[in-house]
Amino acid sequence: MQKKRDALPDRGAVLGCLAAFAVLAMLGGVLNPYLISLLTIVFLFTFIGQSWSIMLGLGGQLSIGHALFVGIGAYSVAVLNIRYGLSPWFGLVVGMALAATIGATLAWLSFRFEVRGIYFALLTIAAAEFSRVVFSGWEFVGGMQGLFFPAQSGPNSFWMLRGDARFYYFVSLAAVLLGVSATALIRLSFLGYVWRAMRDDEDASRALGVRTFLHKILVVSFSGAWAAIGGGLLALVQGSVFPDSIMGMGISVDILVGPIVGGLGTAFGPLIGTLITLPLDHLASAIGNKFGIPGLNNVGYGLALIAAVWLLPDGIWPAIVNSAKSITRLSWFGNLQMEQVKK
Amino acid sequence: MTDLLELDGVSRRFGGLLAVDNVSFRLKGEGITALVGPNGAGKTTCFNLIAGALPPTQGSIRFGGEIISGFPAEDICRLGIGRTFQVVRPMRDMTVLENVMIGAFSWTRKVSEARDAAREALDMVGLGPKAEAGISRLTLPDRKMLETAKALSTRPRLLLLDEVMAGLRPPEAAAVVAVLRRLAERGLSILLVEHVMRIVMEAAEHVIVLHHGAKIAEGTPRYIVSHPEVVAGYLGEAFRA
Amino acid sequence: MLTLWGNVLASGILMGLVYGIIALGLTIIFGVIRIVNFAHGAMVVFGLYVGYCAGAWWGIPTIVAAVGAGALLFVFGYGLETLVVKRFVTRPHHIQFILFIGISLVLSGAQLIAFGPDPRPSVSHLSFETIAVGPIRLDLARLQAATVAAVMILALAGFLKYSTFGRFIRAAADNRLGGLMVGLPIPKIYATTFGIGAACAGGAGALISPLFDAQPFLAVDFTLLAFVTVIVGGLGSFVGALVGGLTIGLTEAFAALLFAPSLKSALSYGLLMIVLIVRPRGFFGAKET
Amino acid sequence: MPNEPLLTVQSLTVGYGGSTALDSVSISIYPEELLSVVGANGAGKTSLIRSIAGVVRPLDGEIRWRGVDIAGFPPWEICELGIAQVPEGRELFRNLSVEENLLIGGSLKRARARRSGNIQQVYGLFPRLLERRLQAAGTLSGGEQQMLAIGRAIMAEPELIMFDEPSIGLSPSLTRAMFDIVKMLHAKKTTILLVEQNVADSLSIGDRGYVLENGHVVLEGTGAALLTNKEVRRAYLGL
Amino acid sequence: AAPPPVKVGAIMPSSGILAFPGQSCVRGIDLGAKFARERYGVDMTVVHADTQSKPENGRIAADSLIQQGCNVLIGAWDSGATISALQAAEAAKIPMVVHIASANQVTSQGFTQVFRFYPPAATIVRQSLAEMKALVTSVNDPPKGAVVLHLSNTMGTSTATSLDAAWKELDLPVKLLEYIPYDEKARDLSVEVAKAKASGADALVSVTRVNDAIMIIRECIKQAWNPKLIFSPNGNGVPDKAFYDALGKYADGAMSSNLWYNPKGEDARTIVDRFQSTYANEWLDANSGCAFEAVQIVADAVVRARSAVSSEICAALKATDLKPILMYSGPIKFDATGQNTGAAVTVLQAKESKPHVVGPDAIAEYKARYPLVPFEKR
Ligand SMILES: Nc1ncnc2c1ncn2[C@@H]1O[C@H](COP(=O)(O)OP(=O)(O)OP(=O)(O)O)[C@@H](O)[C@H]1O
Ligand SMILES: Nc1ncnc2c1ncn2[C@@H]1O[C@H](COP(=O)(O)OP(=O)(O)OP(=O)(O)O)[C@@H](O)[C@H]1O
Ligand SMILES: [Mg+2]
Ligand SMILES: [Mg+2]
Repeated sequence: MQKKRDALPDRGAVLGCLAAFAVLAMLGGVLNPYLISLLTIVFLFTFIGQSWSIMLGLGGQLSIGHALFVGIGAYSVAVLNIRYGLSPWFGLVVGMALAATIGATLAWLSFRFEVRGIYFALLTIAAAEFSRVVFSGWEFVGGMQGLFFPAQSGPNSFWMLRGDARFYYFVSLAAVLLGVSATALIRLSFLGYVWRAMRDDEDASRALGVRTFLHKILVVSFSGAWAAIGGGLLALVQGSVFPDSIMGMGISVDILVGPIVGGLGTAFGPLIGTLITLPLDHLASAIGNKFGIPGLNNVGYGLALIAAVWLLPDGIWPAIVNSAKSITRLSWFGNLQMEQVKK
Repeated sequence: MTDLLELDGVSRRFGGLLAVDNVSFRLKGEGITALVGPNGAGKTTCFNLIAGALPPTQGSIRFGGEIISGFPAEDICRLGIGRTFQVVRPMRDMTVLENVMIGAFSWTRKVSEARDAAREALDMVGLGPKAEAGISRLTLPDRKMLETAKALSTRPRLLLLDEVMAGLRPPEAAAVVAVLRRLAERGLSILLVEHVMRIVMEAAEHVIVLHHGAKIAEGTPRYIVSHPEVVAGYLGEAFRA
Repeated sequence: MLTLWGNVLASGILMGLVYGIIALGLTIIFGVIRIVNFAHGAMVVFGLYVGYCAGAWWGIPTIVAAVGAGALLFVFGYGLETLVVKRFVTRPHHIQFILFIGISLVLSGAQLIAFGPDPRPSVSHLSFETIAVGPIRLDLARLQAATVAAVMILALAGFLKYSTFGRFIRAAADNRLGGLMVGLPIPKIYATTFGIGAACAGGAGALISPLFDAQPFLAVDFTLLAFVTVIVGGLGSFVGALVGGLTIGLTEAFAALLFAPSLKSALSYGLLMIVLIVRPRGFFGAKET
Repeated sequence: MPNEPLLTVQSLTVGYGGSTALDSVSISIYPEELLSVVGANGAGKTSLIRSIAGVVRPLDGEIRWRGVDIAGFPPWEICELGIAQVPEGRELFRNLSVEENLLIGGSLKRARARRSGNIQQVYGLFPRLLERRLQAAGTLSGGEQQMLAIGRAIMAEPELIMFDEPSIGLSPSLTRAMFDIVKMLHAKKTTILLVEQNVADSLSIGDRGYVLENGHVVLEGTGAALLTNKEVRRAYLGL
Repeated sequence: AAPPPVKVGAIMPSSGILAFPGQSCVRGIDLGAKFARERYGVDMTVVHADTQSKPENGRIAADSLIQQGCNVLIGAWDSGATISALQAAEAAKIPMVVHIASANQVTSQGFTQVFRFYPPAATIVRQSLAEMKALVTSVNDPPKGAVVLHLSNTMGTSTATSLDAAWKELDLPVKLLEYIPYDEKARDLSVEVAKAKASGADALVSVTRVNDAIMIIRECIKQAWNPKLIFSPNGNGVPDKAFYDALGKYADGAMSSNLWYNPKGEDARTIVDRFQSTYANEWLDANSGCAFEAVQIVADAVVRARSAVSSEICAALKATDLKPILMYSGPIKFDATGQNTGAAVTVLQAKESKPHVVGPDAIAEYKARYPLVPFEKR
């Protein structure tokens, strides 16, 4: 019954996907400002989450320090725009380049010295924290005092990527669409196959001619560059960058919750997951505030996370897909048994 | 003509244990050669050395005349040596077909091309019908055949098969032997690790015997079963008479 | 000048030992169960609060408080393992990571609810006293923590080396399947180990309460600190925890003396990266199994 | 032969994520007998032993020890009943010393009291281990590791010892020595389940034998009978 | 006519790493609202939103409050959240009174809806040093040299930089020997203090949060260093309850300059008492004080505007000229950038486990004790 599991995405699936985004785009016109700015952050975190999810879900490399790449992107945009008045587009490009390079270097160093699995993950934390501290002490990028974008006034400018809340809603929505398509395309290209193979069993795939060393570096720097774009956009939406917030553990953790809850390495998982977890967090804190018990939100959110990994080992999206009637038509969105990420 | 594969005084040491001890042999361009020996004799290690999964501690390995010892596994595979793992290692999260496609990606980047090549390889080992199935559905013999298909999909000139027929009933085994024959006739050279003498006898033109990592005998199957040292060390007393 | 250096050296060593004891729990759990307890920091803070309550409310001496915190956290850890963590031992790292982030959040949130956000300083005379050895002043609180750290590490090492149950724990760490095959009660061993790990975290927390004011959301900082320490020393090794702690302590102390103190953490993270890359398993790293 | 089986396996089914390793296998072992089970790689021999030991949970079927169904018991309880094994791949505690490995083997309630005595017995049996008692198990040679695995099992004073391919990686001489020890234990009235690929030797010392193929029992009989069985000779001795 | 009902949104970091000041602000807001209702008869409802100490949440919080119909916002303590909230306020043209946020950029980035009560670091520092100068010139054995021990975070660095300038500008008779910055996450300041002591200074100028302030005093005691003067411009510690819980008698004599309530102000007493009766074991500190004042500023504007329409409140705020209710400060006026020009600092000194105002003389409860009693003599 699992016919053409690996076939190209059939029209139905693509249409369904486009329809979903069309709906989200329309919502952008009608929703109230609060939901707009909430969803904007959701989308940005989704986008960054997708980059992380590619790296682990396909490439099999766990990063707990993605804030490094996010921060690089954010700072490239902020510095070039604020210090030199350059368009954020330059910042994004530069950020991507930098993040890709840093990612590649980091990966190259670790993998040639056989740093693997959890040790690599810990190395990413170290790298992120290290750069956070460095940026904190670096006057040129504002140090601990951070950098601030001028207030947005006047019409939206696509060229300067500055605009009102709705503007950023559509920008980040577009980013997510980009992310979903990118993920899907990668999954379907030879990279997707090769990376999954490498993740499942590195030595076996080497015996089949997969240049794993190369591909591991590739996937890390690719994911880094991707995350950097998200970081740049996040900086613009926030209007400021501080090392502690943009490069801190906080970001690294926040961005990986969505994909894991939603479904790792799948095209839609990160979106679904973040759409659920992030608003849940805000709901929790709103409730906490209502009862005047700050901290309740942390407890609630924490319990939610535990429940999620306990009850939905593969995440929500695969669960949905599995329960959906025609598994095969959706299967290209993501492999269904995703949890066997190599230790 | 120069030999396809050429091992020259190859040794591999694991800590105290000399798993492969100064082994030398040559393989011709095509045909089936069997590598036999008791458990722990060093057969799989030999494969690992040829395929580049492990570097030899000593000696040189040539493939098609050029030195390959010390090359990383992926390069050796791309030079045309395909291998199977004795302990089967399928990619558990991928379908049978996807598993085999990986091998094809060593010479193409076109997904469609890889898919066709994979189906071809699967049909050849008789797994065609199960192409879309998940790994968990496969029995051990199936898994062994999957290993073979994966190795085949890399379009090798030399195929290293480690106990791929283990657990097969005689008729099944015979079928596989037929497949291997066909491959050999197409100009593929096959090195085969196999415990079941019956299969060795009917499949291989040439047999190499390892014992304690060292080569103790080499020759035609007939010659081997009559070789006293082999009978004593490997085949066991049951073979006397 | 020499006095300054002497004092810096002394405080570096003492602080190093303190870091060692903070990291101990993390290393034990990883060494045996091969799980990285990202909720470690939250448990340390838990201990800090116990130390605070003991000191500020009941005037109990820190040492006693530490024992109490240890006992409390042991029960907590044992329960947590049997009820929750057990199910995640064989799950991939990132799942475990989320699990422990969740646990950490719950703990921090509970602490915020229970004690509010204000820093809670323990009122112990230790906070102010030192003993002078010649020109060198030894900070009493740190001296105590450091001594206990040394003792605890030796005691634990002894327990693991010579007691039967300790042998069980090492065996389980060495070869889980083999343990099952000769009839080791693996679940009990794991739960106990996790309990011990948690107890170490809590005890350490209480022990350092004269040094750090208890505050929720310190969890991440302590987790990171423990990481730096154990990774430099080698995940899963006790001596490693000590040596790692000393390395970091001294690095920080002299960084503060010779360069800008604000570069402290930059240096220790830099050190960490270098160690990770050239010696991934740390100075005394346990072999990957 | 005593008529009451010590252990009966009734239509046991074992599987791993979809693939079945054992398909309703039934086997019985009588007190003090040496039962040898042969089969090719992946036939299901290890799965059989592991499910008896409780390490692998059977999907279906009964495992009766003196009439009590122990299927689903945790391994440590099964060990306390007196069922020990010499596992495939030895599964020693590599970083622990030889002596510690033995001590752990002997720390089951049923045997703890006589632990020190038993250690001396094991050393008597394998003087090589006495020489290396403080050496880390992982640094022993293959043969010595096999001895240690056996010693560790003996420490539990088991009534049933299950050997899983003890001859793997052993030189013929060591293999022979190993078989001698098995015979000796058998002579001491310990019940033995011997799983081997080394078909000729194992069948020749076994009282009875079963032949496993792809998770099914295909043949059963006395060792001698099986050895002369055409099927076996063709399939497993290549004659 | 009674002023129309107005809805005020308060954006604070009530949870997360900044929960400590955040929750203190929340208290100030709530009490401020109660007070304003009585004083101005404004029917004022307050809605709270938590940023969880994350900048990106500033905007979300602001938008959610605006969504709930708030006519004016107050917040958000940390500059990051403030800026991101201001963007929402800007877009919706909702005025936002920034009770606290130190970064200059809050008022320098061209936001039109911002009204910041809190003065920029430079102002605070200059006023603080002026006070310090007055003190050291009035005593007969002034300190010779000072060492600056400061956080390397936003607040710390900005303060330190302006400190340098102001020191020269006012040419204090005390020699500035050394700057020692330390990391916000520092777990141990023994080396820093040892360095400070070794510098030979006899005055310790520090820029701290409460935790570090405690750590520093402890280290001074342990290392037997008895500076004549411990003064912390724009610093926490002396104003905080935890400081006294931790240090007891050792706290006495330490000084800091902060925005603080005016003990001589006519309503101050009653307000403080009400605060105490509402929040038994909390203190009315700079955070809650500024928050309180911010509410009064809003109330005053609403009354003058006679309207709850944001644009008119905004206009009224621009025209604010308010005699401070609680805080010590000049008349509250906002310049073109929205910066309050009136704000002024007080000098506090710890005595008998409470902070007391010792300067400026106009409002001093008593004359500052100098020099510090050596710790071992207490
Ligand atoms: N990675 C390794 N580390 C240490 N020793 C090893 C390693 N790989 C193999 N050995 C040892 O080398 C020897 C030869 O092993 P090898 O797998 O080559 O034997 P084999 O001939 O394939 O046996 P079998 O017929 O059982 O497959 C064995 O003693 C084995 O224990
Ligand atoms: N942990 C496992 N997960 C998945 N499949 C397994 C696992 N262990 C064994 N199998 C499969 O179960 C079947 C029987 O394996 P088992 O090890 O019991 O056979 P065996 O006779 O012991 O083989 P060998 O002679 O190689 O030891 C094989 O197909 C094997 O691949
Ligand atoms: Mg082999
Ligand atoms: Mg087996």
